[in-house]
Amino acid sequence: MTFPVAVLELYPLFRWLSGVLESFGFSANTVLIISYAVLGVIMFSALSIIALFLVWWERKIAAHMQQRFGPMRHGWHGWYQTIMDAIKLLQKEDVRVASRDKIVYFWAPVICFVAAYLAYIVMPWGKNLIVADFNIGILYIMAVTTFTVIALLMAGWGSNNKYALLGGMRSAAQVVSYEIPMVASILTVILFVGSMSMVDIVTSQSGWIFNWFIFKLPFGPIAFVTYLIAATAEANRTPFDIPEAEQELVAGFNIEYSGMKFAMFFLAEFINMFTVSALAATLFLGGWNGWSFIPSWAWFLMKTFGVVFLMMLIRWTYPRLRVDQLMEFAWKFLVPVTFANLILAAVIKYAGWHW
Amino acid sequence: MDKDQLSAYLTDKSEGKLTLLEVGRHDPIFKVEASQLIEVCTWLRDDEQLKFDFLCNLSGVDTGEQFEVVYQLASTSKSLRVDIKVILPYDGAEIESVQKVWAAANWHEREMWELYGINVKNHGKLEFLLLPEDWDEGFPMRKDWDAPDFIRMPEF
Amino acid sequence: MQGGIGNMGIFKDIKALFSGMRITSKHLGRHAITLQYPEEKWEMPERSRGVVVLLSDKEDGSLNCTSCMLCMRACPTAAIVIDSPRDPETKKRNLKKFEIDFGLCCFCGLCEEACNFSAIKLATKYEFSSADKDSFLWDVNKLQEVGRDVDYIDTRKKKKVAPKKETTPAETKSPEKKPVDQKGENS
Amino acid sequence: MSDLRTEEYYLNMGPHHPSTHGVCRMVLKMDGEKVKEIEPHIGYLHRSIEKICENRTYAQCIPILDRFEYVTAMSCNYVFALAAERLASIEVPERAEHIRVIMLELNRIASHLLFYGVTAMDIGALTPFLYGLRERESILDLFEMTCGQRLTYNYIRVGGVSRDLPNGFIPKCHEALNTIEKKLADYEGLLNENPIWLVRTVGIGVLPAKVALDYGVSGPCLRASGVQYDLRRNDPYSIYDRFEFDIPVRHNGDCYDRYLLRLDEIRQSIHIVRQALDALPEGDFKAKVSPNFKPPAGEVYARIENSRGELGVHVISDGTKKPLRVKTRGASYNHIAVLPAFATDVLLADLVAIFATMDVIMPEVDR
Repeated sequence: MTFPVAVLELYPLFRWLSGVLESFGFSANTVLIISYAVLGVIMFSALSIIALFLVWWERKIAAHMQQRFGPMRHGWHGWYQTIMDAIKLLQKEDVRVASRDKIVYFWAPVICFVAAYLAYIVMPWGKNLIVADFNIGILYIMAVTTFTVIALLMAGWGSNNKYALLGGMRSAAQVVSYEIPMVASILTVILFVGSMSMVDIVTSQSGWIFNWFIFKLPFGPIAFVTYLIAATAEANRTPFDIPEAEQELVAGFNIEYSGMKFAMFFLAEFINMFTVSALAATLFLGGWNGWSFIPSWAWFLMKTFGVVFLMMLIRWTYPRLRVDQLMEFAWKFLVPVTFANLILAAVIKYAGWHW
Repeated sequence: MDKDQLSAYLTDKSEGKLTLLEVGRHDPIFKVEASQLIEVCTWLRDDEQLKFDFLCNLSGVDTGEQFEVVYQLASTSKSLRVDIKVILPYDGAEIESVQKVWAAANWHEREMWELYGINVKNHGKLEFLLLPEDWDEGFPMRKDWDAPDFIRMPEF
Repeated sequence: MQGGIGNMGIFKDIKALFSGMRITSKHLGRHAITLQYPEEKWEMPERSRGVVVLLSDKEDGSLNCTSCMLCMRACPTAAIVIDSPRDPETKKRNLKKFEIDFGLCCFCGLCEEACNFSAIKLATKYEFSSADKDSFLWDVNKLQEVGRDVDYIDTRKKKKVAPKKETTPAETKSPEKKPVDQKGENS
Repeated sequence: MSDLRTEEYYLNMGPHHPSTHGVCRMVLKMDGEKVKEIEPHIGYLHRSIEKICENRTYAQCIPILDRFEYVTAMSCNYVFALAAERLASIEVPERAEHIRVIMLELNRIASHLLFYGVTAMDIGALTPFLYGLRERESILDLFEMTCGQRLTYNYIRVGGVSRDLPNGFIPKCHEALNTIEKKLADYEGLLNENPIWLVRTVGIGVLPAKVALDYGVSGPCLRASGVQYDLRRNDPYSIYDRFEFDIPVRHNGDCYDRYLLRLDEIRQSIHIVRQALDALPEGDFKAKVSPNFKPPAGEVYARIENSRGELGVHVISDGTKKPLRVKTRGASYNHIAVLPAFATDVLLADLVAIFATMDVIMPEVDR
């Protein structure tokens, strides 16, 4: 697959960068590669910062819901607490199980981490702010985010620990089940847009607020809610956090990981949460569309953080489902509902009863 | 039934198997022979007037001269309480398990076995409960056990 | 649970889910009830049983302790060790050693109740944790030092009218003579 | 495909597991996620309290027994004092009895609030834990104000209580009770109707009344199975017969009933404390008892209803100042022993819920 070069030029930064590089006599291909590398670094740092921010934010929200302070020591309301935590985790001794499966154990966090970042290649951060606009963008996201489950399964298997194995198996079962309602919810959107490109999806929701997909009655809200439920499950968060259910499996798949490897799982989890929230914002809440006095990327971030906030609120309010109930809920409730919704949407689309 | 009536009833109906030791500060205390224990316990549990269906507690006691095993029974439907005491000699102390009568006795008997060295017949699973599995320093609750300092108080 | 979620009234469920969210989000804006510990501190109630200290006389600053050893006998964990041989001439006890091992102390307050001379008290101080086990063994100087600024009600005052005559402490006396209770009794 | 097979395996739950409430170890025979057999292993927290008490005077036993069941240490204080008072036939002043009832019931509320939080946390809801603890703190503040400690009180003594109520206790107590009563609506709003909570607890871990009685399960767990048996009514101690209160009973015996029953009990306890505060007479708070008192030889088994169930202590005196034998009986002991009898064929997550709603506290088991 070749990357569409055209999208890259939208950054003034990259225009300037390629200008500078070309003046040094680099060939066009080298300039392109260097530009992508720089872009990769920028994305990586931005996402890492977002993940660290989310950790801090989650702790603060949880604390305030529980009438505590949360982190308060480092900076204003402990804003760089998680940075210090990350540094601490990086420095920590990497305790490994002697009886682990060496290769699987080592690669699990790496795959988890990388898979979490991969989705951002096609994520439209703002108007003309996208790394690469694939014409199968959403399909690509669904594909790469599912890598996570392989990583979790690997972690569960490689740790040679029964709790970890249970966590890995749970996670596999859960993600595979919830993939179906998630895709079915997304399909209702794709059905209307007629394209799987993320940019197309966003631009089709431009204009006034009722063009947002969530307001496409009657199926829009249903699709949004089912998507949100499935996404919460995909991101392994309460009430669907059974793979790492602390009170049952201690820490589930990452029970034997420490130090940097644990940090990778941990950050990947938060990036996954951000991914599903960003998808929700893109698909249902109009992506970067909004009044033009606020930059488009700010709209995107605001909507995404709004969804993240909702997920945090859910996490800190509800108990956890049991593993069989989780499956039951997916197969007996979510799948029928999303498919019925999909059919409804198709009928409406076919009949043309929509605006 | 108050405790005097209960004492009278038990002395009456037990056909001599239960001997009143004392009416007690709060509840009557009866003595029973170790050989008749199961019989008496089953009767206590099943008698329509008594219905001692609840084994509160089972303590082993080392008085210094003999072992005693005390069964504290309660009746949830009749609100009764009675203590049944079995006196065992110091050597070769052995008692029948009352698990068949009250399943609650299981752990209490195990505990008594490991802490006092009173053997429990027909228990089925006499394993260390509170003590570590490799314990071999005798029976800690016996009076002649050499206790560590934190248990013994220095005499002033 | 067969059927589980599908069987129950879905609207009732949604309502319940939202009411849960309402309660938690209601708390979101409220003030924290916790304290930032080393900076802010909880005001300890007057009766709070913290570290054990020896009290000094309010006027001359000497130890109130008469080394009667009542506290040592009352202590359930033998944390208090007193060595006070009798002077063969005056028949009075001289305090040679008074040690409290805070590794053993269970802060039960029995020593304070046993004392008839307002000499030992569980002060409201509490920040004496240490990583060094040896530092838990406090001798008489440290106990007195920490106890210097501890406020207490001197129940010996009546006896002070006839000074010097005070012979060996009356050990038979029960500690329920309310040395402690006078503080905040009349509720 | 002939060599494909499934096999049962052993899972070692504990001693350091987040939801075993301390250091209980359970060896589970699992078939996938399903628990086939449970074998509890206890003793990790064994501190030989009984042996220590045999070497202490009666007054010194009380702070030791504080550690027996530290969540409701007041009731541990009380049950030993009760046994010693019955041994020596000591009359306890009226005021002391009232103070004792206030403290016992406040301690019951505190324990149930902890139960609420911990159970919610074991089932995955993290916020109720902090809410439960928040109100528990207000009760612990009252205790600290009265006796100086928040957990190990050493307050109720042989013959009375160690100190009178402090100034301002009564208004503060009323205030705390009012807050708790108000916050109970929040607690119930968070969980009672929540569909996730319902599917996790309703019908899970049904403990039949017959099994419960056979294994000596007592307290809220027994009452949730439909047996109306509360020692405050059936074997009255202190002055409970003067107060008006209900014994809540539920009939399903599942996790949900055990949970609801404790919330009901909080209400009843609030009611009792209010009555006791109103009826609080003036007078002595302690009978004259020497710290080295020697009860006459004899034995007594005192039992009271604490928040977990029947808390009993069997004290034998040989006429000296130290007891010959102190045997403590905690409700949690039987609550763990009964697990293999009814908590099999459940999922691992259910076992956690069952363990939480049995409200087991390990120091009481290991002693």
